[in-house]
Parts: sequence; C-alpha cells; structure tokens
Amino acid sequence: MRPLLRAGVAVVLMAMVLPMAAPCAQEAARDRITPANVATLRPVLTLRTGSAQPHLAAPVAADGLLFVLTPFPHHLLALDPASPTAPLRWRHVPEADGRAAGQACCGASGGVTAAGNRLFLATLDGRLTALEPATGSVLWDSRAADPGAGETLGAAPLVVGDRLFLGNAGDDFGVRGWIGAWEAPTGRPLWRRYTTGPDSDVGIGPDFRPHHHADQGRDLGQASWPPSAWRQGGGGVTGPILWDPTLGLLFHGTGHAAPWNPARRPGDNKWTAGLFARDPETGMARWFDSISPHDPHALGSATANALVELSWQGRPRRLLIHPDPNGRVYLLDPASGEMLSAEPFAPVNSTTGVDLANGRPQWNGAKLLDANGILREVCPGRPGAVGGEPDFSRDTGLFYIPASLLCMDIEFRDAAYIRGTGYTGANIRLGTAPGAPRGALVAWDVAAARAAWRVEEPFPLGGGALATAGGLVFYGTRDGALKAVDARSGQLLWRFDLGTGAVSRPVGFLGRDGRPYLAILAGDGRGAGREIDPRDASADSGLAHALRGLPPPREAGGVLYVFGLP
Amino acid sequence: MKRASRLLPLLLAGCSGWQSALDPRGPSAQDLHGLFWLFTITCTVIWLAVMLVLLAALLRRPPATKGAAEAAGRRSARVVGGAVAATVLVVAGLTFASYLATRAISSDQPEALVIRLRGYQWWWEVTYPHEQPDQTLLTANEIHIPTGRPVRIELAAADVIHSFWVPNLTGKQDMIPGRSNSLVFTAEKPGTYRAQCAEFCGLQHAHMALHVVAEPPEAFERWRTAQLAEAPAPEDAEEEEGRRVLESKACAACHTVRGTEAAGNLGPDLTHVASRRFIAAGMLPTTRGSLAAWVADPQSIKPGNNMPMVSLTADELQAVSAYLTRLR
Amino acid sequence: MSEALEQRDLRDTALDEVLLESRLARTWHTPPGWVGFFTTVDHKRIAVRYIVTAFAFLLLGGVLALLMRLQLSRPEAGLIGPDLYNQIFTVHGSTMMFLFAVPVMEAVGVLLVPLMLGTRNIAFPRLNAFSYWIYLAGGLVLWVAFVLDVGPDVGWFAYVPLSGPQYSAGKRADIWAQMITFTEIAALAIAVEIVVTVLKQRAPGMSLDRIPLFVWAMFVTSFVVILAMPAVVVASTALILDRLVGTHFFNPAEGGDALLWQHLFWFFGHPEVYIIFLPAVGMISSILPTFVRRPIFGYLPLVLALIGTGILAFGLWVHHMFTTGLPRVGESFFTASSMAIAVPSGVQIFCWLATIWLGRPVWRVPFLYILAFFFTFVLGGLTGVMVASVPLDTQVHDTYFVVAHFHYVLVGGAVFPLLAAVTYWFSKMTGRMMSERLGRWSVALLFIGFNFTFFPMHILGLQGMPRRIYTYQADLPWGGMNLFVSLCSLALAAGFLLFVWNALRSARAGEAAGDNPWGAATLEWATSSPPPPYNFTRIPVVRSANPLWDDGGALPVASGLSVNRRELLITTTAEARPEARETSPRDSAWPFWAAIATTIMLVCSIFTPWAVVWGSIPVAVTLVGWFWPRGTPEDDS
Amino acid sequence: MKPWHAALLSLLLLAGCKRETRQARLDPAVAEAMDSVATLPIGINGRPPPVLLAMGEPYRSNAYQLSQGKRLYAWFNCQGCHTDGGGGSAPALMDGWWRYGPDAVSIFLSIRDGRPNGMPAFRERLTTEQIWQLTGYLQSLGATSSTAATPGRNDSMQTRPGENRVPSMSRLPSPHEGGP
Repeated sequence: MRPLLRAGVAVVLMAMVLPMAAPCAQEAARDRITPANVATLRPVLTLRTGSAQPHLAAPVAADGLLFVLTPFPHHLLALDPASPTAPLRWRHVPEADGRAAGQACCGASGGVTAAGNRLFLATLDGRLTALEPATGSVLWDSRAADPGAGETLGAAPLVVGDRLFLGNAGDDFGVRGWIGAWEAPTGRPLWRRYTTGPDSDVGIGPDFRPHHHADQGRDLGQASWPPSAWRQGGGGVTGPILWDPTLGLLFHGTGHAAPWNPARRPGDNKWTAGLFARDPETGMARWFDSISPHDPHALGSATANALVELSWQGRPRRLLIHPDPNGRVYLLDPASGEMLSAEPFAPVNSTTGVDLANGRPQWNGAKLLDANGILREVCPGRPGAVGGEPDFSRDTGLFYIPASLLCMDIEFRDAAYIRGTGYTGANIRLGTAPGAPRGALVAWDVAAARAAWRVEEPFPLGGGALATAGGLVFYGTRDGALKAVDARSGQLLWRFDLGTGAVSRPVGFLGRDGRPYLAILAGDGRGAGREIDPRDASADSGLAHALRGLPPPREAGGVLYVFGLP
Repeated sequence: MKRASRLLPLLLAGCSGWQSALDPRGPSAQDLHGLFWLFTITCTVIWLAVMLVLLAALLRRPPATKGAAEAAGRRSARVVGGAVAATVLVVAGLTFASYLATRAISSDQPEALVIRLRGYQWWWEVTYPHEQPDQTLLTANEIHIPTGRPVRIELAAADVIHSFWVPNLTGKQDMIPGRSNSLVFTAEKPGTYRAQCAEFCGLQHAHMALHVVAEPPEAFERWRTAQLAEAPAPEDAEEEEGRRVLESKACAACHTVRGTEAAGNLGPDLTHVASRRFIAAGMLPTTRGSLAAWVADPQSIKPGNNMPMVSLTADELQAVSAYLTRLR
Repeated sequence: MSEALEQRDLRDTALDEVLLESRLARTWHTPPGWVGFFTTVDHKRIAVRYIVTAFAFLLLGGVLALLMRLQLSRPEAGLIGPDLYNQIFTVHGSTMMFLFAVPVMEAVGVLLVPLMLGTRNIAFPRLNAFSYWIYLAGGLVLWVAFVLDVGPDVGWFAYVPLSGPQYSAGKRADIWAQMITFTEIAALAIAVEIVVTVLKQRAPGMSLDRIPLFVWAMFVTSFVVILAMPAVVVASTALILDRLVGTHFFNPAEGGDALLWQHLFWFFGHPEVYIIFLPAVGMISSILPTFVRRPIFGYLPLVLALIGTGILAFGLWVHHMFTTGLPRVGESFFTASSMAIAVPSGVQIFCWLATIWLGRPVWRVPFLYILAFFFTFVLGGLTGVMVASVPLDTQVHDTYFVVAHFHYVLVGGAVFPLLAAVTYWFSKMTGRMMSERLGRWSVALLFIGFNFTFFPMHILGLQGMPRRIYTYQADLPWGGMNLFVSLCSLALAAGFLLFVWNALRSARAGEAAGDNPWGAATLEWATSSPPPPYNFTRIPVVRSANPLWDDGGALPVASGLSVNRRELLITTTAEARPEARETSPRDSAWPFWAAIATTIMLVCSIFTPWAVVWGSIPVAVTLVGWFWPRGTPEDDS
Repeated sequence: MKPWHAALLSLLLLAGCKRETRQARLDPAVAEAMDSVATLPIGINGRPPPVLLAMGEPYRSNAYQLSQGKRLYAWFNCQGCHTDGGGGSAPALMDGWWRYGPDAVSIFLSIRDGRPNGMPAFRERLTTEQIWQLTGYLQSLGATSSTAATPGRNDSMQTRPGENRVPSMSRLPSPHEGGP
C-alpha cells in the first residue's frame, strides 16, 4: 500500500492553488514591509507541493516570477504571484536518478539560480541544467555528479558573468569534494578543483599564499592523510559559494572529512573543514584557512559566508564573516585570510578558544577521541550550530544566525568504505540539557564580536533568516511558524502558522505589480521526514531524538506561501 | 625422580623454536628465561628435598621407645619450624627476584618505535603511526621490527579480548575492548618469530597467529618504504582480469588494495599481501596455490571465520590468485 | 495418662540398648522405595547420592577430556570442529569444577561431618535434600543443553565480551550462567548446614581443639563458600541481565567494564580452588594418622594453616589477571600474596612429613593415594609459585603450562585424596571394603597415567602452545608430545575406570566391614558400617582429639534425648557443653517439589526475564508447603 | 533414569532440538539454490527458495545466524543510512512498515538488487547466504512479537530497545497518519 501511495504522491503533483487573496483596494500600496505594517501581511498564494520530504531549497525570484524547486524527485515550478488565480507559468520535471533519494546527505537539496536571463538548476541527483526563465525550455543539460557513489549537488550554483560555479556534496559517503566552473551560456566545463589530494587536483600553485604556516607546504591534501585515505576524504562544497567583486575572488567552505570517525584518518586532513579563496578564472586557490584541522567531530565548514563593510576596531574594513558549524563566528580578512576574531554564538565545549595567530582551535581534550569509543556531551553536536543560512543587515550591523543549540553523544566505530553507502563510522545521539532551548535566532553584533540579543526557540532552527531593508528579520521554525522580529530588538512582531515546519529560507521580492512579497517554502521540519522511528535515538543522525516533542505537521506535504501587503 | 632426571635433558634440548619461551631472542625474553630457570631450579631442589625426606620417612625405622619418640617429636617440631622459616625466606627471595624482573621488563623506553596492534576475530591489524600522516602504514598479520631498537606495541581489541604473545621476545599482554595496554620489547637477532593469540577469543582462536619479523634497521626501512607504496600494477592480462574481479566482486567491500577501487577495511589490508609470509593470520604460507585455496573455500580452512565463500568461476579464481600473487 | 506422657516425651535414658535401637529406628526411619527416595532427609543417603552423581559427572567430564585429547593427538585433526571443541572444553571445565569437584567435596562433608561430630543428622536436613535436587537439575541443564548442541562455548570462565550478548548469540552462555546459579544455591545450602552443624551439634566434650581436622577443613571451606559464592552470583546475574535484559554492566561504551567480569569471577574463582583443595587437605590429615598409627603431628599449626589458607584465598584473585595490564604496584602485591600461600601449604606438608617420619607406615591403598598426592601436589604447588610471579606468568599464562599446573594441583591435590577418602570411608557408605588388589592397580595406573599425561604439558606450554585451541598447525613442534600425552591419557582413564569398577563391584560383593576396619581414631568409626539412620544409638562423649584410640574400646555416652521424635543434642560453640535439645525435621517431599519449581523458574528465565516474576509463585507455594506445620511431634516441641 | 528426567529430556528435545546449530560452511550448491527466488515482475513478494524451507529457515530462527546478520548490518554500512534501525536518509527498519513488503523475499530482493529510491544493490558485495542472514536480522528488527532466538545487544552506545523488545506497533502512529 505504502509504496504505491508514495509513488502517487511523487508523480502527481497536486498544484492545488487556493486563491486566498482578499483584494483590499482601500489601502494605498506600500512599497516595503516594515515593523509598522508587518502585522497586515497575509497570504496571497499558497500551493501544496505534494512532497512529504523536507523542503530545503528556498524559492528564487526573478523578473517578478517565483521559481520553486520541490524536494527530490524535483519539480521546478515557475509561478507568478501577481496573478493569484493562475499562477503556474510552467513546470519542469527533470529526469530523476532515484539512487539520489537515499543519499541526500549533509543538507544537500539541489538549488536554482537565476542570472543573466537564464535559470540554472542543480538537481540533487547531479544534473546541471540551464533553462529559459520565461518558458522553462531547456537550453543545455549536463551531468555534474555521480549519485551511484553517493555524490549529490548541494546548493544552488553561483553565476558570475558567463561563468557558473558549483560544488558537490557527499561527505557522508566518502565522496571527494570539489568545486567546478562551467561556461554559463553553453554548459562547457571549465575547471574542477578538489578538496583533497595532490596540489594539482586541489588547485594549489604559486599564487597560493595561505596566512597560516600550517597551511604551507607541498601536496598537503595528500600528505595530511594516511596513504590513499584522501581518495575517500569528503570535504564537499555543500554550502553556497560567495563572490567578492572587489577582490575578484570566490569564497567557499569545505565540508567535513570522511569518515566521521577521526581515528581512521590521522593527520590534519587538508583541505577539509576550512575556507578557500579561489580565482574564478582558473579555480586556483589564493588562500586557505583551516577552521578545524583533523575535524575531530566531523562538522566541516561548508556554511554560508557573508562579506560586509563595517568599522572594525575603529577603522572601516571589509570583512568576511564565516559562521562555523563549530559554534563560532569567524571574522576574516578577505584578501589574506587573516583571522580577526572567532567568538562563540552558541554553547561550545569542544573548543575553549581559537589561537588567531596560527588559526588553530584550542581543543578541549575531554571532547577529543582518536580511537573507537564514545564522547559524551559534545557541543555543538553534528551537523553543527549553524541551522540555516544567516543574513546580515547593513542598517543594524547585526548578523542574524538561525542557530541549533544541540549537543551530541558520539560513538566512533569502525568505518567501512563501500562505494555508494554511508561512510561514517560513528553513531550520534543529539540532545540538550533539560529545559535548555534547542534553537535560537542569534543577532550577532559583528563589530563587537558578541551576541546583541537572541530569540530562543524550543526546536533547533533549520531554515535561513531574511533581514529586510525595512528593519525586520523573518525566519521559519520547525514547529511550523513564520516569524517576523524587529531587527534591532528581536521583539516578535508577527507570527504565521504554516501548518508544517519550515527548514528553508524566506525570500522577499517585488512582484510584477511592483508590490513587495514574501515567500517561504514550508515543508516538514522533522529532518528526514516521516519514515523515522523515533524510538531509535540515533535516527536521522540523532536529529529525531533532538526533535522529541515536535508535533506532527498538520499539512501532509510541503506548502509554498506567498505573503503580500493588503 | 628418575623420571624427572630423564625429562630434564628433554626440557633443555627440545624446546627451542620459533614460538618458544625457552629460546629467548631479546633482552625481555632473556630476563624472563633467567627468571624461569631460577624458579625452576629452586623449585626442583625443594621438590627433591621433600621427596627425599618423604622417602627417608617411609624407610626409616620408627623410634622404639616412648622417650625416643618424644625426643624425635621435639626434633621434628624444630625441623618443621625451620622448614617453614626457610619457606618464608625462599618465597620472599623469589618475590623479590620477580619484582626485579618486572621492573627491568617494564622500564619505559622513550625512543621506542611505536606500533599499534588491534585484535579482530581472528586476525591482527597492524599500524605504524608516523607524525607525518601519509607515512602511516597500515598492514595486517605481520609485524616488522628493526633489530636492536626497542618497540612499543600499543594493544587494542576491536571485538573481544585477545592477547598478544611472542614468547621468543617477551611475555604476553591482553588486548581488552575499552582499555589500552602496551608492551615494550627489543629483538636482538634478526629472525621470524611466531606470535599467537593467547586469550580464548572464539571459534578460530587456534588460528590467530602473527609473525614478528626482526630485521636490521636498513632492511626494516626498505620494507617500510616498499609497504607505503601503492599496490603494484598488474603485469599481464590475467592479472588485469584478477584486479577487475577483485574490484567488482565482494572482495572490495572488505579489503583494501591501495591504488585500486578496493577500499574496504573489514578485513586485512591486501595492498602487499604477497609480501607477507603467511595468509589467514599465520595459517597458510603465502603461495599462489594457498591464496587460491583460501579464496575458494575459506570456511573449510578456517571454519567460522568472517570471510565468506564468494562464488567465483574457475577462471576468475585463477585470475584473482594471479593478481594477489602480484601484490608483493 | 502417664502412658500418654511417656508417649510424648520418651527419653533414651529410659530404654535399654535393644529397645532404644528399635524405637530410634522407628523415629528416624525413611520409607523404602520411591517414596523414601524422594522424601529422605538422611544426610548419609543424600551424601552417597551426591557422591555417586558427582562421580557420574566426573566420568562424563573425563569422556570429554578424552575427546579433546583425541582431537589434539595430531595437528590439524578434523575429528572435532572448533564449535564442538569449544563446547567440549567449556563443558569439561564447568563439569569438573561445578558438578564434580565442589559438590563431591561438600558431599563427603555432608556424609562425614555429622558422623565425626557424633550427631544424628546434619543441620537443616530438608535444605540438604533440596541442595541435592538443585545440583542434579543444574547438572542436567548443562548436559542436556550440551547434547542438544546448545552447550556453552565460552570457557568455564566465560569472559565477557565473548560471553556477552554481542559475541555469544543464542542461549549457550545463558545455560552456563544459569548452571552457575544452580550450583551456587546447592553449594551455599551445604555450606550453611555444615557451619551450623559444626558450631552447634558437636558431641559433648568435643571442644574446638578436639574437632577432627577434616571437620575443621570443611568448616573453613564452608566459610570460603559463603564469602566467595556471592561474587559469582553477582557476576553471573549481571551477565544474564546484560544478555537478556540489555543492561550494561560489561559494556564499555555505556560505562560498563569488561574487566569487571574478571575481577568478580576470579574473586570467586580463586577461592574456588581452595574450596576444592581444603577438604582434600582435611582428608589427608584425617586419613594419614590411621596409616602411620599415630596422631597427627602439629594439630594446631594445621588448623591455623587451614584458616590462613582460607583467608589468603581471597587475596590473590588478581594472579589470574596478570596479563590484563593492571598497575605494577598491584601486580607486585598480588605476586607476594600468591607466593605467601606457599607458607601455609608448606606448614601442612611439613607436618604431614613429620607425622610419617614419626609413625609406622601401613601400606594400604589409601596410604598409597596419599603418597601419590605428595608427589604430584608438591610439584603442582611449586609450579604454582612460578605462575604466581608476574613476569613468569606473562610467559606461561593461558598456555599448557597452566593446564599442567592446575591439573597437578586439582587432580594431585584433590582427586587423589578424594579417592583415598572414598576407599577409606567406603565402608561407611556401603558397609563393605573396596578390593585392595584392584585398588593397588588403580593407584598405579592413575599415578603413572596422570604424570605422563600432564607433565609433558608443562613443556608444551613453554614451547608456546596456548590453551583452548582446537587444533594446531603441523609446522609447530608440538605434534609428538601431544600424541604422547593423548596416549598416556588412556592409562589415566583406565585408572579411573578401574576405580569405578572396583567401587561398583565392592559395593555389592566386597568384603564386609566391621565398625572400625582400619583401626582409626575418630567418631565415625564408633558406629556400625553403614551407620543406622540415627547414626549413634547414644551420643558419644569426647575427651580427646583421638577418642577411639585414647578411650580404648568403650566411649562414654550422653543421654536424655527423646526417642519418639527426631531430636539432636545442641552444644556450646567453644567447649561443646550440652546446651539444649533440638528437633530435626522429618522426611518431606517438599524439598523435591521446591527444587522442581526453582528449576522451572531458573530455566525459563533463560528465555524470558518475566519467568522470574511468575516462576517465583510456584517456588513460594512449595516453600509454604515445606514449612507448613504438620502436627508431627517435631512440630510440637 | 527417573521418569521425570526422561520427561524433561524429551520435552527439551522437542523444544530445543538443533535450534543453535552453527553451520560455518554452506555447500556451494545450496548457496546457489538459495539465490533462486521466484518473484513477481515488480520485485515485490514471492516464494522463498525451497531449499530454505528444507533447511528449516535457519536465517530466521537461529540466533547465531541472526547475530551474523546483525554483524553484517554494522559492517556493510546499513547503519550509514538506516542508522540503528530508526532511519535517516533511508527509511526506518524497526517500525514494522516496509516500502516493498515485509516478507523475507522482498527484503532479500531489496538487499540483493537494490531499490530505485537510493537503496544500492549488494549483489556483488555480499554472498547469498549473507543476504539471507541480513534478511533474517532485519525481520527480527521489525518484529512486533518477541522470539526466543534473538540477537543480543551490541557492546556499543545504546540508542534503541533491543530487537525482540520493540513494543507493539499499535503504540506508534502510522506513517500515513494525517496523509492526504
């Protein structure tokens, strides 16, 4: 019964459009959402995706259209929120390689990018496609990742000019991470640089000037691993890639080293769990910061980064902000990779500090284990303290981090590498101290390197935050709320019940009618979803245990909400 | 007594060998050997004395008169008291001797070569850690050590309790899950010394052996360098086919051959399996025939071990054994 | 009126010898046939039953030993696979330790302690009956499981994690752990009985310094049992809980410790050796004077040596764990304490030597066994000193050297004295003497077979042969000696068979024995062979340590006990002055039913922990039946 | 032998006879026969190989075989996706719901041939016997009633109740609860 039903749900997309917009023509059109009018936000469009999986990919808006990527097996929908009665412009259903369904590791979801009048789609199962935004017709199509090995595509591609940059995911399967470049108009591959292996693979040449001494040397991506282990070393480029137009550099974090069990990979395991600055032309590395050498808790550093300009220690400066899964916010000089600060934004006991001079964390010896065995109460727990994509507000100077405040018991076991199967060698039970909040929205004062305020949440946050120019921060929660808080004080101004948990980032955009809209794709905050037996405390890498008490969603599948002002 | 005197030369002569406590080849084993003979000779003397007294007591004519009997009784009391005192002295002396030997054996050797040994049911994983991670060497079922340099074996167990024992070099030490033990010893002469698991560990406890190869430091370094290299490439079509079979069949899920797609680590690392003297944890000498026999039917050779019988055609078996023989 | 009064409280003072015997026989009588078989509480019947059962298990364990020798007689023999071999050596070890050695020693105690103390029955006789049934059930559980291929295969020491839930699937290890529970209950019951009997039921005048040395030995042994067994109760219960309920006593990942098992097990396991050895020492001390025709030399040092051994027994369990990587200081301490046990053993040996020195040997079979004991036990004791040294132990631990050592100690130190004891006290069990001629043959076969079987194992161990291996490779130099050992083991087996044949034949057709065929000195020889159900017509009074020698033919007697109910004389603990009269329970089938109920509960708890809950209901019912007053004269008192 | 001994013995014989035999080596012909399952074209459900029934279904009822299956579950990375049975990137195995049917043949086929939604094929990684061992173990993992033959807990971090102690499924919400 069950497979049939599931197939039905997956195949027949139920785009049940419920026109709920009540035309209230009396009020003058407002051009932005502000604390004053946020309470009047109401849904203008809802759409059920029919997929019961967690909806991780944020919708993308371009030219007044909203592009929605549903979970794997994907449907790409083009919607026009300005015409609520017939919003669906087109639908693209890429051919799916079912193997990827079981391999959505490390928060990988695939993603969409709109750029230069093109739409680029990276599917979870490794397909990279360019489409015509207006019609949905395919311009080119290529295969970027091999799901047979557990390799998937994590985040949306980055397009700069006529180049497209994309990273892979698959750390949990022992897949070597890489970042690649394609010619955007044609889909011709340009280069591919790996996270592990010899310098030629990694893209390390004469221009590579890492700030810290430990990162200098020949073939460290090979020498810092036991023989051959780098071939299954992980370090996927799972998070978004950041483009710095001023310096002309790409920044990206690298994922965790594989397997999770550090006893199986003595050494610093370069270049996993760190930050790369790369030349977009050649992909050659400029600098690298090793955030967690040896990555003893397999957290990686593949989170979203941000570039900001603000006054740092009395003088204006461009800074690269890297909120790391290890629970610290790193401030770096984007040109050199110099570390300026690394303060915790979440409860951290795995490190006691970071030695900014050599860039290495000061590990808490009690939370390290280089043998099979068990570590208890390691904070933060996998997959890290950064729950979703943070956002920076220039107006407030605050960096809004949706945080997960979990700790873990992690047991290291023997890890067997079998191609296409999970290569972890660890078992995790996530939890918190009783009574402690499991999640929070942390407003990080970048200049002061401390939290300005935080909004505590009963469950770890899984989606991103959106800071608007109007002085609001929007974020969704796993228990199915979309919240708007005052960007300066964190005061809750508006709350909407989504009916299902949100684990993706809200987006704001202007519609074809010139009015502001807010969209969020909600869909199952229960991590891996419903096929979990919560009696197993390690289910879904321990997340199921950490979400104890989370009420089941009212909506069976995902729902897209588009909100507008009346 | 007569029997003992007959057995003593047997004890002296017939007991040297490649797995014998009576054929010491390193300082630890020599200390233990010396201690063994100290104890043996002391105990033999005591035993002979007791037996002689017993014999004399049996053959002796008992005291005829009551007075003589009482005198004999008093004398006996003194003799018994003296014997007990002597026992106390001997026991104290032997305790002290064994304390000295313990101290000599367990003295810490900071410059020792560290080797990690992990016991599995029923094989041994050997790791040579190195401060440079890519010089870390992982192999199985054979330990190479340089002569004249102390080695410290760090012992761990993956499943049940095992015990590492190379009698020619030193005494045994247990490998206990959840605990770490270590053992320091030195081999003075080059040679191959057999070691065997000495703690009952299940079905194939009898076939859980390991060879310690002591060789001059240069030879050891040569061996180490050779072992660090990736597996040699196949040299002919048959070996090429063997590699393909190994990568595509169940072999690759459990065994690593560095440089190929086989990267499993549930069983011993096979990158240089043919360079090892024995396969299957000291069971069969490494020849192409024994490799083929082992792959063809591991459960007949070592019933209950964790390597399954993978069904291969005759040609595939030929090819795999050819390729494995190449892995020197 | 006076008739009725007399009926209720008729004393032995009022009756002459013949009438007294008939009245006592009526009071202490056990019905014949099946009813009596299941209801008797006579310590002699239960003890003989115990001894016969234990010897049956000895033979079964011996068959397993021969099977192992058959398999090991040549390299890579394919007769017995590893699975079966592991079961065989586990069942061999468990049978010999738990079903033969400990029970048989306690059974000899049950037989002789009341006789030597001059009392009519052991204390708590129904518990005694219960103990036998439980012991039998435990033995059957192990052996039925073994026959069904569910025999434990984790060694008699059952080290975790090998015996734990992950590495020992199925019910095999549970069977072992539950068998331990059965034998624990049985042994503890007897230990309690003996302690109470020795403290309160001694013949008047038998002050502490006149107690026969065998009784002293059983007394010390019983205390060792009472103190050591709880450790193994805890260990085996924790193991069963780990295996069946999912607790984590031995799981290092959840805070347990695999080494905890070894500490608990050996805290019992080492005293276990002395539980077997101390009664044997007592047997030697009690038999030897008879065959050198003089009292034992050094009674007080021997008693002190017994007590000293009993105390030291608890201070050296770690010497089974010298290779587990314990702190050096601890190892040195345990080396010292392990070697210190040589001192009390030395005292005993020297006292016996002095006894022989001062006496005139009588070359009868029990004495020959004692000589065999001297030869082998001293050798085994000295190899024990070697094993006690930490550095030497690292070479010989878990090798055939240790196999040789403990067989020298246990067979040489305990089985030879036991065989001497059975030969010596055979008349008190059957009323007949064992054949002297067959006895001499079996001594010779056992002595030669034993030494040729086990002495070469020392060398095999030093040559690197580990224990518990089901085979060895042909290129190892062990083949010849193993074949030799296997062949010699046949001689050893022949010796045991001859002994059993002798016993069986003599029990039917042996020469009839008088009250005191050996001319011995202690009280058990003051009654007939076999003794009547009430043991002594009148309770003897003791005035020296060797009453039958020192008091000539006729012992003084105490009187005043009731004859129409089962009544014992209670004496004071130190001086053994008469203190009170106490009734002794009548025959009952309830101990048998209680044993059945307990067996059902314990066996079912292997399959579901809930059996402990519902299984305790029938146990409670049978216990109520056991203690329910039935209006017998004993209940009235 | 006393009558009750005989009774006990025969009872045990009936109940426990050969329940714990450990067969290390499988005859290659038998192993081959165990691979031939008759199945529906969609790869769900079917008739188990007759040889399995002839052997008395040891992979389901023999504790040793079940523990071998449990070992393989950990060794062959089942845990990587299914965790300790609670599921993760792959469905839970202990909840009693099976996408492709709860019968042994369906589970066997899922492991041997893989399934389209991410389950890789283990045909060339495990032998047929091992797949049956795993199948037997998985059935015990999802079992709703306790059995005498059960794999014990592992000496590792405990994250879930033991295999034969999973409470009745009636206490769990159905995975389709609240569905459309």
